Order: sequence, then C-alpha cells, then structure tokens
Amino acid sequence: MSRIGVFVCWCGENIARTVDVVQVAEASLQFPGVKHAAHYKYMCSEPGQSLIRDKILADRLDGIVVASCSPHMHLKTFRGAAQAAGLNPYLVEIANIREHCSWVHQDKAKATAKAIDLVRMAVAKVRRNNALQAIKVPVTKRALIIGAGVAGIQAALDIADAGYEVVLVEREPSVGGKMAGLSETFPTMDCSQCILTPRMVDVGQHPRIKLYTCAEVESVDGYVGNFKATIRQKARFVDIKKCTGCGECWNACPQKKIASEFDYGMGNRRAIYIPFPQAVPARPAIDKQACLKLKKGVCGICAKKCAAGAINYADQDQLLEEPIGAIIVATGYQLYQISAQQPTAELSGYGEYGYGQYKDVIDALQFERLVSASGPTGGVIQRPSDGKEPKHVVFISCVGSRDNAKGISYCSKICCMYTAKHTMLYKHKVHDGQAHVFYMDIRSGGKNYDEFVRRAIEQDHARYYRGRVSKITEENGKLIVRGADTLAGTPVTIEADLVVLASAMRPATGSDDLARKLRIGYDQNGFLSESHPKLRPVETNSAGILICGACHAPKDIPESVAQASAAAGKVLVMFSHKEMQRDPEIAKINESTCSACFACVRTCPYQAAEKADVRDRAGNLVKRTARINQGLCMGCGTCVAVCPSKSADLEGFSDQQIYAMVESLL
Amino acid sequence: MTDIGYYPGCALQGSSNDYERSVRATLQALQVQLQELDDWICCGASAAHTINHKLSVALPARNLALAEQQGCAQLLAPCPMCSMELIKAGKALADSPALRQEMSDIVELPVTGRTQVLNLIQIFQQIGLPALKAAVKQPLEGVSVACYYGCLLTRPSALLAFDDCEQPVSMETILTALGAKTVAWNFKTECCGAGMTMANEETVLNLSHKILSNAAAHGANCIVVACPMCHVNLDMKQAAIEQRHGVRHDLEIFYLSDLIGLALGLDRQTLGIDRHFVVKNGNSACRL
Amino acid sequence: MSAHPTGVFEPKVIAYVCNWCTYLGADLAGTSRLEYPANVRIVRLPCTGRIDFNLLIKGFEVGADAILVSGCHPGDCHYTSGNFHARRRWILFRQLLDTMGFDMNRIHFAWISAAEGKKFQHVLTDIVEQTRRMGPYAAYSKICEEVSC
Amino acid sequence: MHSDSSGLSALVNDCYQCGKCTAGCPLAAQMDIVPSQLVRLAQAGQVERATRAESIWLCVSCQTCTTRCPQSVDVAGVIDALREQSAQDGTVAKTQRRTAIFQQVFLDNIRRHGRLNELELVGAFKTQAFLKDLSIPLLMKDALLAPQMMKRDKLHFAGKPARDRQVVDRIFAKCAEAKV
Ligand SMILES: Cc1cc2nc3c(=O)[nH]c(=O)nc-3n(C[C@H](O)[C@H](O)[C@H](O)COP(=O)(O)OP(=O)(O)OC[C@H]3O[C@@H](n4cnc5c(N)ncnc54)[C@H](O)[C@@H]3O)c2cc1C
Ligand SMILES: Cc1cc2nc3c(=O)[nH]c(=O)nc-3n(C[C@H](O)[C@H](O)[C@H](O)COP(=O)(O)OP(=O)(O)OC[C@H]3O[C@@H](n4cnc5c(N)ncnc54)[C@H](O)[C@@H]3O)c2cc1C
Ligand code: SF4
Ligand code: SF4
Ligand code: SF4
Ligand code: SF4
Ligand code: SF4
Ligand code: SF4
Ligand code: SF4
Ligand code: SF4
Repeated sequence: MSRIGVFVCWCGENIARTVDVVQVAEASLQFPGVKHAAHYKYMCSEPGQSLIRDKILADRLDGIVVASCSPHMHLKTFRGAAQAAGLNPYLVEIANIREHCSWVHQDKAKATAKAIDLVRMAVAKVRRNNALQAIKVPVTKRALIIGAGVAGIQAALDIADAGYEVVLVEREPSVGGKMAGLSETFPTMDCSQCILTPRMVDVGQHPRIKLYTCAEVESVDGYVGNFKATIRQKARFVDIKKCTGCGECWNACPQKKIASEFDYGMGNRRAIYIPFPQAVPARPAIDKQACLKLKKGVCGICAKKCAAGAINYADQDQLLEEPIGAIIVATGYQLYQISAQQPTAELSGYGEYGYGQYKDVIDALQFERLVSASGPTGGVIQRPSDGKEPKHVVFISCVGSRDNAKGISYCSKICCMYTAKHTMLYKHKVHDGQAHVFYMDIRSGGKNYDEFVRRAIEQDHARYYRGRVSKITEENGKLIVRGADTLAGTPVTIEADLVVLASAMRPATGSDDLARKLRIGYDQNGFLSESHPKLRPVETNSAGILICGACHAPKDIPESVAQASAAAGKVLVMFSHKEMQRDPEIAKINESTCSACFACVRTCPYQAAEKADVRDRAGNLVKRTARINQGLCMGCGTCVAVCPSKSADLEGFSDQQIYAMVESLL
Repeated sequence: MTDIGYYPGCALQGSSNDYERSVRATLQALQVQLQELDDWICCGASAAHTINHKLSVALPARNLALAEQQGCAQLLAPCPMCSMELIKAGKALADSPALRQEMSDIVELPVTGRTQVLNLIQIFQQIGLPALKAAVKQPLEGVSVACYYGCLLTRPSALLAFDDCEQPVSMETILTALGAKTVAWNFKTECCGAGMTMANEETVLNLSHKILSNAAAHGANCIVVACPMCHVNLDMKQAAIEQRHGVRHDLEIFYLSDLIGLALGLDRQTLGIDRHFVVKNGNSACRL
Repeated sequence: MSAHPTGVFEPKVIAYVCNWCTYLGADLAGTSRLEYPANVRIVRLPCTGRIDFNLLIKGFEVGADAILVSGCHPGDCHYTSGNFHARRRWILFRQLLDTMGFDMNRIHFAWISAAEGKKFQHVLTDIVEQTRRMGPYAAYSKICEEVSC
Repeated sequence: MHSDSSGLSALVNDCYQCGKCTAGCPLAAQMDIVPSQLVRLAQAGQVERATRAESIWLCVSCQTCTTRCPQSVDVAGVIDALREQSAQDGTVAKTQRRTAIFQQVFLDNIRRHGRLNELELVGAFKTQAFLKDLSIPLLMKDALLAPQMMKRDKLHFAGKPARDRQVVDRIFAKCAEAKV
C-alpha cells in the first residue's frame, strides 16, 4: 500500500495549541507510503470530512490516517467518510494526538515530536491493513428470556406482540417475581396484583410465548443469532397438561406447616401447592423436601384425590433444547440476609438488630406480605409474635446498604421510597399508630417521588430521624430501638412493637453462575454488567445477550419495565434483519501452518476457536486444524498470543501491523 | 499438663486477687500450669491510651517482649483490658516492621508481637468442652445465670474473632455443658463503666444498675463475668447501686472460673468466692 | 527521541495497553488534562491477552528503556478472561526473561481501568522517573549478542 | 495541633455522619458533644472545640462505637487522640478535670512502681483532685468501703512492684520525648 493520506486535525485550539500541526503534516510526508498530508481546523465537521472524501477520490488514496482525537471518539465517523468515498472503512487508522498528546503535555517541542511518532506508527500500521467486509450471520428469530418477574414479563410480551416467538424460563412454579407479592406500589399506590396479574395471564396464554416454570437454563452454546439453549425442566411431580387446577390435591395434603416462600415465612403452604392464588400457570407443584410420599414413601393422598390423574411421583428432571437468536436476562434480586449467618464470607450480618432472634423484627418484603390484602393476615397488620396490632413501628433504612463494614457499599436506591410507602400503608390501616423512620439520606429522585416522601411526613405524620440505629433489644414484649438523631445531636430510644428493616437489594442467588454460563460480566457485588452505562445500558459485552430489571442494579418497577422494553427493542432491531453484520476485526487461522495443538481452543474465552478437519475434494481427511467460528469470536487476540506456530492472527491487530508499529519507533 | 504463660496484670494482684485465686485454682484442677511472666509491668490500662498513645503500645510491648524472651507462645491475660491492650499492641507490631524496630528500642528488648494472647474464655475453649465435661464432679444445677461479657471481651471484633461480638455465646456454651441454665437477656455486651469506678462513679452506678436490673428481669439468679472491672462494678458497688437507685438486686456475681471451679468440685474458699461482697449464704444462687 | 539537547536522559517507554480499559484510562487522563512526561508511546491492542512474549522483546529491540503492559483489572476484562490469560503467561515470561538476563525492573505490569485517569498519570510518571534514574538500557544489546537474536 | 492533626483527619475522613456511634454509646445521653459530633468536628478541622468537650472524658472506652461503625472509623481511638490533645493543650473541661487527673495519677503511679499500687493511687488521686477542686465529699468517698475491702484482703498497702523499675521509667521518658 503506498498511497496513504494523512489528515492532521487542529481540534480548534485543543490540539494546535500544544502540537505544531503544520510541522506534523510536513513530517508525515516523509514517511514511507504517504502520498498526501493536510491539516484542518475541525476534521470531524462536515467540511473536514468532505476534505477527506475529496482527497480519497482525487488522489486515489488506498489508506488514510487521521491524526485527531481518540479512536473511541471518531474512528466510526472517519470510517464512514472513507466508505462514502469508496474506500474500505477498515483502511482507516487514527493517531490519537489529542487525549494522548496535546492534552497531557505542555512542552510544544516534545508534544510535536510525540505527535509525529504517533502518526508514524499509524502510517506503518495502515500500510498493512486489509480491506475487510463486515461478517454476515443468519438470525434465528426466537428470543430466550430468563426470569419471569415484571421485567421478564414485559420483555416477553413486547417481543411476542411484535410477532416473534419467545421462550420464557422461570425457576419458580409461577411467573410474577417479587412484584406479585407486593402490596400497593409507589409512587401511585396502585395495587400490585391488580396491575400485574393481567399481564401474567397474557404471558400464560400468549400463542407465541413458550413458558417453562420450575426450570432453569442449563447451558448456552453458539453465538449471536444462533444460540442453542439447553433448559432443565425440573421435576414438578404434576403433569400440568393434565391438571385442571381444581385444588383437590392441596386441600387434602396433610403437610400443612411448610413455610411459604412467597410469604417469606410469614405464612404456610402445603407440600403440594400453588405459590399464590393468582399463579400462572395455576397448577401446583410438589415440594420434594416436604412431601411424605417422596421422602418416606407414605401418604399418596394427592394422587388419590386427583381425578385428572395428573400426579406423577416418578417425575424426573428433563433437558430440552431450544434454538434461540437473542437472550434477555431478567433474573431480578433478593434481599440481603440480615441474620448473623451470611452466604458469603465478604458479607456479615446484623447481630445488633436481632433479626431471626426477635420475631417482631422483620424485613421489608415480609412487611409487604403483612399489609397485602392477599397476604397471610388478609392485610390486617398483626405482628408475628402475638398477633397484636403494633402501635409504634420503627422502619430502619439502609440496612446492609451503604454499609462497608457489612460488605455492601452501594445504595439500594428504592428502599427510601418503599419505606415512605410502608409508613403510609401502616398509617392508613392503623390510624392511631405512629411510624418512626431512621434514615441517613432520603434518596427520592424520580417523577413525583420526593412529593411522595413529603406526603408520608406531612400528611401521614411519619416521624423521620436522621441517624442509624445501633442496637435493638427486647424488653417485656417491646423492642427497644436505640438510634440517633444526628440533627438534634442526641441519641433516641424508641419502644416499638414492630421493627421493619429495609435491607439491601442483592442479585438473585445463582446469577453469577448464570453469568459465567452466558459469558457476560458481573460487578464486584454480583450485579450483571452493561456494556456502557450511558450508550449501551441494556447490552452486555457478549453480542446478542441483553439484561434488564433488578439483575443489573437495584431498581424499582418503572425502571425495570423501561429497561425491559429497551432490551426487547434491541432484540427487535436484531430480528428486523435477515442477517446480522458484525465487526470483522476477529481472528483467523492459517490452516496450512496450524499444527493442531489446540492451545487456542483451550484458551479462547468465547469457545470461538474450534477443532476442525481439513478434507480434500474426495472428502478424505488431510489434516486437523483449528478454525475460528466467526459468530463467536470477539476479537480479543488471546489465541494469537498463545499460538506456538504463529498460525492464528487477528484482523485489525495482526502481528504484521503491531510489529510494524513498534518497528517504526526505531 | 499444658504450660502456658500467665500475665496477671495489676488488678488480679491488687483488689481483684479473689479473681486470681479462682483462675489459678480452677486451671490447676484442669492440669494447666501457669508460668507467670517474670517481671511483668502494667499494661497501661485505659490511662495510657488516653494520655499518650505511644505509651499505650510501649507498655504492652515490653510485656510481649518478655514473653518472647521467656519462650511463651501463648499468654493468658484474664483481665480483658490487659488482653485487649496486649492484642492491640501485638497486632500493630506484627503489621509494621518500623514499629517493631521503634518499640524494640524503647522497651530495650527485641519484640515481634508473635505471642498469642488469650482471655479467660479462650483458655477454656482451648481446653475444650469434652475435657471440661469429663472433669465435672458437681453439675451446676439450679444455677440460672446471665452471662455478661461487657464491652472489651469481644471487641474490637476485628481483633478478637473468637465469638460474635453482638450475640456472643461462648460462655453460655461452656456453662450449659456444665449443667447450668443460662438466660437470654439484653445487656450481654453493654458496658458497665469499666475503669471509671473511681474517676466517675455516677456513670458506673447508672450503667451497672441497668445491667443488674435486666439480668434479674430475665430470670437470672446470678451473673457470670470474666473481667475484674465488671466484678468490681457489679459486686463491690452493688450496695452503692442499690442505695442510689432504691432497689434491692441481691445478685451474686461469679467469675467464669468460679462456676467452672465449683463444677469441678472446688470449694468456695479455694476459689475466693467467700471474699465477694454479695454472698447469699444459705440461699446462694449456686447451691454448690 | 534519544538524547535531549540539555543532555538530560529522556527514556523511551513503550506501553502495550488494552483498548477497553487502559486505553480509555489514558483518554480520561487526557480529557482531565492530567499531565505526564511525553516519553511514552502507546500501542493499542484489543486486550492484554493479545500480547505475546516477542512483543516485549521487540520493544527493547527498537530501543525502549522500559515497557509497560497494562489492561483491565482482574474480573473486569472486556473479554471476560483475556487479562487473566495474560497474567498467567506473564508469570511464565517473567521467569524466562529473567533467566535470559533481562532487567526485570524495566518491565512493568499494571491494571488501569477506564475510570483511572489519575492512576494512568501516576503509573507513567513513576515509570519514566524510575527509568530516568536507571539510565538507558544499554545492557540489552549484550543479551542480544548472547542469545544471538 | 501536634503531629496527630493529619493523622486525625485520616482517621475520621471516612465518617459519613450516620450517627450509629452516638446511637450505641452508653454515655451519649449525658454528653455535651456526642461521639458523631466529635468526629465531625475533627473532620471539619475544629479540633479545639472537641478537645474542650466534657464528653471526651465521659467516654468509658467501651469500643461500642468503633465496633459498629459502618465505615470502620475507630471512634474510640479518635476520642483517645482528642483526650491526649486536650490534656496536652490544657483544654480539659472544668467539670472533667477529675477524670483527667485520675488518668495522669494512674500513669505516674505505674511509672514509679512498674505496676499499679492501688492504695497510693487512691490517695494521690484524692489529694490531687482535692487540691484542684477542693471537693471534700470525694476525699471522704469510699472511706467506708476501705475497711470492708481490707477485711476481704482486697486492699494491699504495698502491692508487689516490678523489679526493674528503671526500665519502666526509661520507657516513659522515651515515649514522652517521642511525642514532642
Ligand atoms: C420491600 C419492597 C417493596 C417494593 N415496593 C415497590 C413499589 O412500591 N414500587 C416499585 O416500583 N417497586 C417496588 N419494589 C421494587 C420491585 O420489587 C422491583 O423493582 C421489581 O420486582 C424488579 O423486577 P425484576 O423482574 O427485575 O426482578 P424479580 O421481581 O426479582 O423477578 C426475577 C424473576 O427471575 C426469576 N429467576 C431468578 N433467577 C433465575 C434463574 N437463574 N433462572 C430462572 N429464573 C430465575 C425469579 O424467580 C423471579 O421470578 C419494591 C421492592 C421491595 C424489596
Ligand atoms: C449541569 C448538568 C450536568 C449534567 N451532567 C451529566 C452527567 O455527567 N452524566 C449524565 O448522565 N447526565 C448528565 N446530565 C443530564 C443530561 O444532560 C441529560 O440527561 C440529557 O442531556 C438528556 O437528553 P435528552 O435528549 O432527553 O434532552 P436534551 O439534551 O435537552 O435534548 C433535547 C433536544 O430537543 C430539542 N428540542 C426541544 N424542543 C424541541 C421542539 N419543540 N422541536 C424540535 N426540537 C426540540 C432541543 O433543542 C435539544 O436538542 C447533566 C445535566 C446538567 C444540567
Ligand atoms: S476530529 Fe476529534 S480532534 Fe478533530 S475536531 Fe473533531 S473532535 Fe476535535
Ligand atoms: S387435584 Fe389434580 S387436577 Fe386438581 S389441582 Fe391437583 S393435580 Fe391438578
Ligand atoms: S403425597 Fe406428598 S404432596 Fe401429596 S398429599 Fe401426601 S404429602 Fe402432600
Ligand atoms: S435508597 Fe435510601 S434507604 Fe435505600 S440504601 Fe439508598 S439511602 Fe439507604
Ligand atoms: S494454537 Fe495455533 S497451532 Fe495450535 S491449534 Fe491454534 S492455530 Fe493451530
Ligand atoms: S480472538 Fe479471542 S475470541 Fe477470537 S478466537 Fe481468538 S481467543 Fe477466541
Ligand atoms: S458510626 Fe462511624 S460513620 Fe457513623 S457517625 Fe459514627 S464515626 Fe461516623
Ligand atoms: S468508646 Fe466511648 S464514645 Fe464509644 S461508645 Fe464507648 S463510651 Fe461511647
């Protein structure tokens, strides 16, 4: 390649102040292969781009270097300009003389010398660039959604309503997630079940939604547009196709005192049960840990009661395969466990709050069940220990959240809001009761959110104290809560009948395992990572896998739903094309030199390097080789570094290109 | 059987010598030989860290240096104030080569901070429940005891990871194994006023009153402690507390080693219990 | 860029950085106008996992006095585990380079995230200063002769 | 402030004023400036106000605050530093001089004997406090307890001092020196 154009940008004053752009342009003319060099005030502006386009056409340039800002800023822009002038976009390189030069150095001579070096390196590289074509891959137009909380439900309905098939996998016996168990919801105080249940029914009945409950994703192979998901349908012991949901079975089951997961232990269920009356599907499941028949071989009452013959004690887990084009993860959250015993070593519990020791110290989701009309007390507020109506209730914010010593430094974002909601719900039911809130800051950013919190204080007279609680003890049936009012500068002691802990939101159990299976990232707290917080908020770094809802970070319902629709939108964008285009800067293998050691196959983090056979026309095996699956390769280059025979190389960052860059510095 | 370094500290050789007698007698009955640290000096107690931080490291460091010199890998300090000061200094020394250098100069002996310091509960944990149970002659029947840990025994939790600092259970575990009944109560780890007895008696009387009241309210007929200061405040000062608050507590205060000693069949004189202030002769909480 | 007119030794530093973390960290140093010595030349690679052993030697061959390899923090790799592979290989390289007689004080390994503009500034300033004190890497040509590369 | 001023701000930098230290402090209700406020004053560079507080001498060093601080601030350690500073600057609150005297008398006592001599401590404390405060009740307090203690062999007229008292004196001297 020998007709390179160099375009040096001033960036107004930003570059020109410290880098002598004229000198850079002149010096570049001396570099091998450079045909043309120019400088201009704003290269990215329309006149700047047209200058480039015109030169490409006029001088038949076969490669260009733009000496300007970071490639993360404008590489795409200039690739576009090149393409518009008929030059392959991958024959464009950037020399970053702004972020890496003019902005970080003062001495004009040194900065200019460095800028010249940077252009020299870019020229050396671009001379060895190959014209590349975007890779096209076919798309399977079916989406897999993992987790059927409000986020998963929303995404499923959006995609299915747009005309594509959805496979929805939920590990509990019913869809609905946490929202199904909430009472009324901020900021509008509409009944959670009233707004969610119709959507749950839609999911259950939608002709294009294939619903798996009591199921988990076992593994995912393949790549964007062409995944293959293996789903583990766990034994439910009830054939939901035969079952009519009549309820004869669970009404007869003698195992009555099993703590209900849906009620967070505030109520009981049977061994054969539906988690709550509005469950979708409205079909029971048998809890094998609790069922007498499955544990000890006695009982069998439910099978006798079932006229439909739906009970099958011999049910087994099954593995099912589904072809998939895109995946949305919506596995939601769980609450931080407050008791002293913690699931991971980094976390430590709140011995000082006596959770698990005092019955009347409960967490926020338990309180939701206590005020919910569908809850174990029918919405009558009764404290767990003796069923009395609590007259003084203390709500404690930031339990676990914003607490470095306990292992969680982030703010859970929604607890300020639901705590305000709780004080209102409480006051509306117990008119002569007093709600007390201990808080550190009130975080209520959102449409009508702060107004909501003020209403709790001004109209429902919740008493807010700015300070943490240090200790809770129990005395004669009262909980003695010792907190502080840092605004008044005094300790505060309240004798409460009930204490509600607003504990931190943490990712659902097993979401880190799932992330590893899907090869997507998660942060130090276990929340799934987005590709870019501002520009790619629902995408992950694995093409074709998206995230939404509280699995990404603490979130309320409006945000979860908005993200779910955004993720669905991204899936629909993919499905709107017959084929997909991918960046072609990926690995390739020289099959004639490959020694089939498969070091690349072992190290590739995306399983993109595969074992393959080279055959002649007659189909006889010539040799074994490694081969790159273009759909899977993300272009990390690990295979290049590990290949002992130098057979693997990376387009865009080939050995030739990189070595040429370094050698140009001699 | 086992040889272990022993740092009595000022209190145990002063007004809390009943505690020392109890510790020695009980451990002897369990075949633990205590090697008193030769020429130990005061750990500095709260006064040192209040007035001069450097001194609060140097005084314990001198004792740790002696322990190293005299070859004891483990050092029992039955006073939690001493054990905490020794542990804090030991940790600081172990963490910082510069401090080791400086302190070795100041205390005129090389010191590394490698000695393992134990409090009274830990020594019994080390002996182990099976050995304790095997040695029981008279199970602690009829005792309904509130285990009082006070402030320093389990704190700072980062340094003393032998029990949960908010809901400790180590004394309960030992005493129930010896046949006692322990009560669930709320002031296990609240402070009694510690060494403020002389300087600010009012504080001590108020704090200790709450502790005694709470123990009684939860059905305790005695309290067990593992700290000389707790004992002074709850036992010696009990009369003053009763006078000030106009109530009658009448709760016996035992050292942990007292109750274990009694279970092992030692008598009250041997353990020094007869020298406590509150002694309910005739109808003692502990019939032994 | 060898000898400065004033005679002060200006070391040549080559930095191999990943595109997603350290390169962006260097960008951030730029947008935050955090000044550091002009002695470094950055080579952008997709991932530290792309860097092989020869690239380090190549750097010295073209006259680098020090080399920096920097990528994402463990667990933050854009490519899930590329930096982890780099780290593992690095342990092997280290031994190899050491036995070959390379001056290990001239090879630096760092983790600089996209958010760590300040760290980028500090790391580079330190490397340049340290290298300046050590002087030019003259011993390299000797190794070259011995290993005859 | 002495060398601790930077040390102190490093100690308190992480505090976000949640008040948990104050909430759990057994003495907070009696304090003029509560623990979280003491930390705040140190954070805001108003150490002088903190060293004049009564509360720093009310603190019984129980470590509750340190143990429960979500930001792992060593509040009890901060209070130690404030007391040290207060004693040095002579800013001990009037009502709390007795406590400060006690700590000083305690240290003097160890310096002389290597170990605590309780009887001398009581005597010295009472005379010192009497000289400063002219408090007759304090002089007489516990007078009735003494014979009771004697009876129980709990008051030692002269406890066994340490053998090598010179070294103790040198340690004190070196630590005092190192401070200035
Ligand atoms: C006490 C409390 C009160 C609240 N009140 C309100 C309110 O008033 N207003 C409001 O807007 N928000 C409120 N919220 C927040 C609300 O609960 C969440 O925003 C919402 O539930 C998040 O929905 P999601 O679908 O992301 O997660 P989830 O509801 O947690 O749903 C996730 C689903 O995924 C399933 N799942 C998890 N892992 C897997 C797996 N590996 N495989 C298959 N399935 C899996 C789960 O079983 C679950 O069904 C409240 C939260 C709490 C804690
Ligand atoms: C001081 C400040 C600092 C900030 N810093 C950050 C930050 O660090 N990080 C961050 O994430 N966010 C930040 N933000 C927020 C960020 O600016 C907004 O979130 C974002 O710009 C909103 O984008 P938008 O497209 O909705 O609105 P806008 O950016 O306001 O765009 C709306 C566009 O619509 C045009 N328009 C308006 N009316 C009409 C009409 N009738 N017809 C045609 N065109 C119309 C306007 O001219 C404008 O171009 C900051 C905001 C402020 C005020
Ligand atoms: S191309 Fe980059 S450097 Fe040039 S004007 Fe645009 S933003 Fe500035
Ligand atoms: S009895 Fe049979 S049909 Fe009726 S709910 Fe139970 S399993 Fe279903
Ligand atoms: S067989 Fe199991 S689930 Fe069925 S009724 Fe008996 S205990 Fe209940
Ligand atoms: S949202 Fe409010 S209560 Fe929840 S962690 Fe954040 S500040 Fe604390
Ligand atoms: S590492 Fe290289 S030689 Fe080995 S299989 Fe892969 S491409 Fe072939
Ligand atoms: S470049 Fe990375 S993702 Fe692609 S095949 Fe090589 S190792 Fe795998
Ligand atoms: S507990 Fe810690 S963070 Fe909270 S106010 Fe006290 S010192 Fe500050
Ligand atoms: S150490 Fe002092 S300030 Fe802290 S809780 Fe105890 S008495 Fe209060």
